[in-house]
Formats: sequence, structure tokens, C-alpha cells
Amino acid sequence: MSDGLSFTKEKSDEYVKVSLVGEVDIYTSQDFKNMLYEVVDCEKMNLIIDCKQLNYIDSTGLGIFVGALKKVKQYDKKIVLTNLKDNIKKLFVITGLDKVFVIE
Amino acid sequence: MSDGLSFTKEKSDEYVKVSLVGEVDIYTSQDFKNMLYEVVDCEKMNLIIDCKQLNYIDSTGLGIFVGALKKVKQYDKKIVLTNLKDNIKKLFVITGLDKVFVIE
Amino acid sequence: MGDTLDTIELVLPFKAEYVSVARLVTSGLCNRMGFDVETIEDVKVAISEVCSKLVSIGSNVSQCYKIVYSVSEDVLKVTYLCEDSSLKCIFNNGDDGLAIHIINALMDEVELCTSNDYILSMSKVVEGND
Amino acid sequence: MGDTLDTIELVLPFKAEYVSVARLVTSGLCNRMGFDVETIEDVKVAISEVCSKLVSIGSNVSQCYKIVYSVSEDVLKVTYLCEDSSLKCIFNNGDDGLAIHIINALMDEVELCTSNDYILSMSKVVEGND
Ligand SMILES: Nc1ncnc2c1ncn2[C@@H]1O[C@H](COP(=O)(O)OP(=O)(O)O)[C@@H](O)[C@H]1O
Ligand SMILES: Nc1ncnc2c1ncn2[C@@H]1O[C@H](COP(=O)(O)OP(=O)(O)O)[C@@H](O)[C@H]1O
Repeated sequence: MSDGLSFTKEKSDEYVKVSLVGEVDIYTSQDFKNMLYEVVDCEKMNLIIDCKQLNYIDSTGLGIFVGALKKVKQYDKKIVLTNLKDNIKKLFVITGLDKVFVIE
Repeated sequence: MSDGLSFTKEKSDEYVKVSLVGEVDIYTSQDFKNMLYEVVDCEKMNLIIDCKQLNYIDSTGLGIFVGALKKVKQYDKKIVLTNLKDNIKKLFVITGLDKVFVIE
Repeated sequence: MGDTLDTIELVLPFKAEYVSVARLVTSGLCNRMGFDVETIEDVKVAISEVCSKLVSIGSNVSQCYKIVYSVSEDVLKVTYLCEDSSLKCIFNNGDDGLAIHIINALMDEVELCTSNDYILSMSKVVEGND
Repeated sequence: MGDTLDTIELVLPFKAEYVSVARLVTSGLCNRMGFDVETIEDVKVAISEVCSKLVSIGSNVSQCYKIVYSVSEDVLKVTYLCEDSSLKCIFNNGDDGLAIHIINALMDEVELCTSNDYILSMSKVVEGND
């Protein structure tokens, strides 16, 4: 059973890549928010979020992505989302957030 | 999500092999019983039941195995159960049915 | 599943850790009803949005809320109830733009701010079910 | 999950197709409570045995039965209830030998044929939970 959320961080010269495994929902959102905002504020780099193993997200999680985006923009950086599953990409399209993020 | 039950049948000169995929519970048990008893009664051969992809079984299913065993014994044949997952093997041990079936 | 309406009820505490249980029940029921995999994911999200909102509001009156799943041949209707009658228009268009948008887009019928004694209801039709 | 007791209720029709929903809820709760994978499978079987039996008996009085999951720090207690008070000693040692045997072996405490107003209850302790 997939449950909870874990993430790994990888750094290069040009970006930080965060890979998500599991579910971002209201239960896991506080941890996720803390982790993501810390990465953004500490690294001040372009951020790649790998969603290959992200199985579930809802508006709680999307709101955190938007919050992170506002932060990176303060540092003139961007967020790239990669490997989104179809059901998750659909949520970005529905909410118009596919035009706000770079989705690859 | 694993749900329901499907089965495939394979025949050689010496035995019929039935492979189970999914769950045997009260919902799927009637179909399972019909299928298994028909194989036993029509083929009158040794029966191998491959449980590699059997994820769940409870007493409803065990009772059907026992019923099938009684039938094959009428024809002087045997039932061999193969590739049982640990949680399923445990049920055979608990109920003492591991001594009634040949488990490989 | 016959023509008759089956009713499944799930009562959950106002706690974030149990929202995933609502998703599990939703998966199981949608699966049985023959929804395709993509639609099941959609319904899970919609139901989860409502649970998350309820959990984030909480209640001083009640420990828990109830989800009623009404299953018929080709429609899943989901109704939310709580003893706490102050839980009524739980979404507001400003802060909850994303959530409302998602729920409306993913479900076939959504009734927010009802005049009934439930909090809200929404339903989804099984497509291509001959 | 704190020291307080959380209560989750699931109401299911007396129909075989919904027994798997009880298993899903069980998985979700056991998972959250930190049971290991093997134990989760065991608890699913035990809970399913009771549901199957209830479904096979059915009721003339009530459409449904209720499963109450009481979650505390390290114990899951599961209680079955139904409006139909004739549902009492649902297992009998003859025909249901396998089922009773399995339930007793897999759960830590089992109360069959209670003098209380529920049908039965059983519980499982989370091991090695520091
Ligand atoms: N379509 C959109 N495009 C860009 N930003 C949006 C869109 N919809 C909502 N937002 C922003 O996303 C953030 C989170 O939205 P939402 O989840 O509705 O609010 P909250 O997290 O406050 O409950 C808010 O800052 C909101 O302004
Ligand atoms: N330990 C055992 N060894 C061999 N056979 C058993 C054992 N326990 C039960 N049985 C047999 O398995 C069959 C199914 O058992 P059970 O599920 O308890 O009954 P039923 O299917 O009639 O409800 C019965 O024929 C019973 O005699």
C-alpha cells in the first residue's frame, strides 16, 4: 500500500532536484511544505521537482507548489516539474497551473 | 488495486495446472468453486494449483480447496499447491491443512 | 450490482491521517462499480478535497464527520454529513479557488451550500457501462 | 497518533461484494498504526472472516452491519454491530471450524458470543512499537 510521502534531494551546479515518492495530501502536506520551502530558501537555485513516483496530489499540495513558486521568483529562479503522471498533470491543466509552472 | 479473481488452465499428460490471480474471498468464491470443481470432475487428473499471484484467501477459499480435495480423492488423484505467499501458507499451517495438501 | 441502491457509510475523525481511508474506500467502491482507472483517480481527488477541507475547519461540536456513498448501477453519489450544523458552506471562492475548481471539474454533479441537512453532495456517472 | 482513542466506523450492506471494502479500510488503518506488512495481512483475514460470515447469514431486519475500528497508540480494536439483535453467536464450532480457528490464531483477543449489545469484538496489538 502506498501511503505517506518521502523525498530525496540531489544537487548540481545549476539546480536542486527534489524527487517525491508517495502522496501529497493534507496529512503529509506540512512536512512537504517545510522541506520544499527550506530547499528553496537555502539553496536559492532553480528547482526541479521529479514527480515520477508521486502517486497522488490534491489542492493542498498544489497550493504548496504555488507557494514555492512565489518564493523562487523572489530569487529570479524557476521551478520545473518533470515526469508527472497523467492524473496529476490533469490537475495542473484543470487549475490552469500548467501555464504557471514549467512542466516537462 | 487488486480486486476480483481470474484463473488460467494449462493441461499436460499428467496433470492440469490452474493458476490463480487475485483474491479468493466470499465475493469471488462461487465462481472459483464452479471453476475448480468443474476442472476436477471433467479432467479427473492430478491438479496443480499455482498460487504465485494469489494475494488473498480466507476460510471460504480454504473450504473450496478442501472440497476439491475430497473430489480428486474419489478419482485417486492428488492436489499440489505451489508458490504460496507467506501470509497464505500461514493460513494452511494454522488450520492444519498443510498436512492435508501437498504444498511445494 | 443490481438496480437497487446500496449505501456504504464511513465515519472519520476530523484528523488529517484518516483522509487516506476515504480514498481507499472510494477506490474500492469505484473499482467494483466499473469506473476506469483514470476516473477512479479523479473521484479520489474530489472526495479527498472535501475531507481535507472538513479536517482543516474541524468542529467544536462533533468529533467526526460522515461520508455516505450511494451506489447504484451506474452512479456513485457521495454525501457529507456532520452533527455540527454550522458546517454548511465550507468552501469559499477566494481561498478555496483551487479546491472548488478541481471538484467541479472532476465530478459530474456537485451541490455545495445545500439547503438540506447535509454539508454537500456530489456524484459521478460510470461511462460506457453497457 | 496520540494517546486518545480515534473511532472510525464503516457501515456495509450484507453483500459479498463489499467485504473487500472492509479489508481496504483495515489495511489503511493498520498501515497508519505501524503494523508490519505480515500482521496487516493477518488482521485483514480475521476481519474478512467475520464480514463473510455476517454476509452469509444476512438479516431480515437490517440492510447493513457496522464495523467500529477503535484506534489507540498501539491497539486496534474492531467491534461488529447490527440493529438485528438476533445476530449474536454467529459462528458455530461445527461448520465454522476453519473460520474460528483462523480468527483466534490471528488476533490477540477475540470475544465471540458476547453478553453485550455488539455481535463480537477482537483486537490486535502493534508489536515492537517504541
Ligand atoms: N489558477 C491559478 N493560477 C495561479 N495561482 C493560483 C491559481 N489558483 C489559485 N492560485 C494560488 O494558489 C495558492 C493556493 O491556492 P488555494 O489552495 O486555493 O488557497 P489556500 O492554500 O490559501 O487554501 C493561492 O496563493 C492562490 O492565489
Ligand atoms: N483442519 C482440517 N483438516 C481437514 N479438513 C478440515 C479441517 N477443518 C475443516 N475441514 C473441512 O473443511 C471443509 C470446510 O470447512 P469450513 O469452512 O469450516 O466449513 P463450511 O465450508 O461448511 O462453512 C469442511 O468439509 C470441514 O470438514
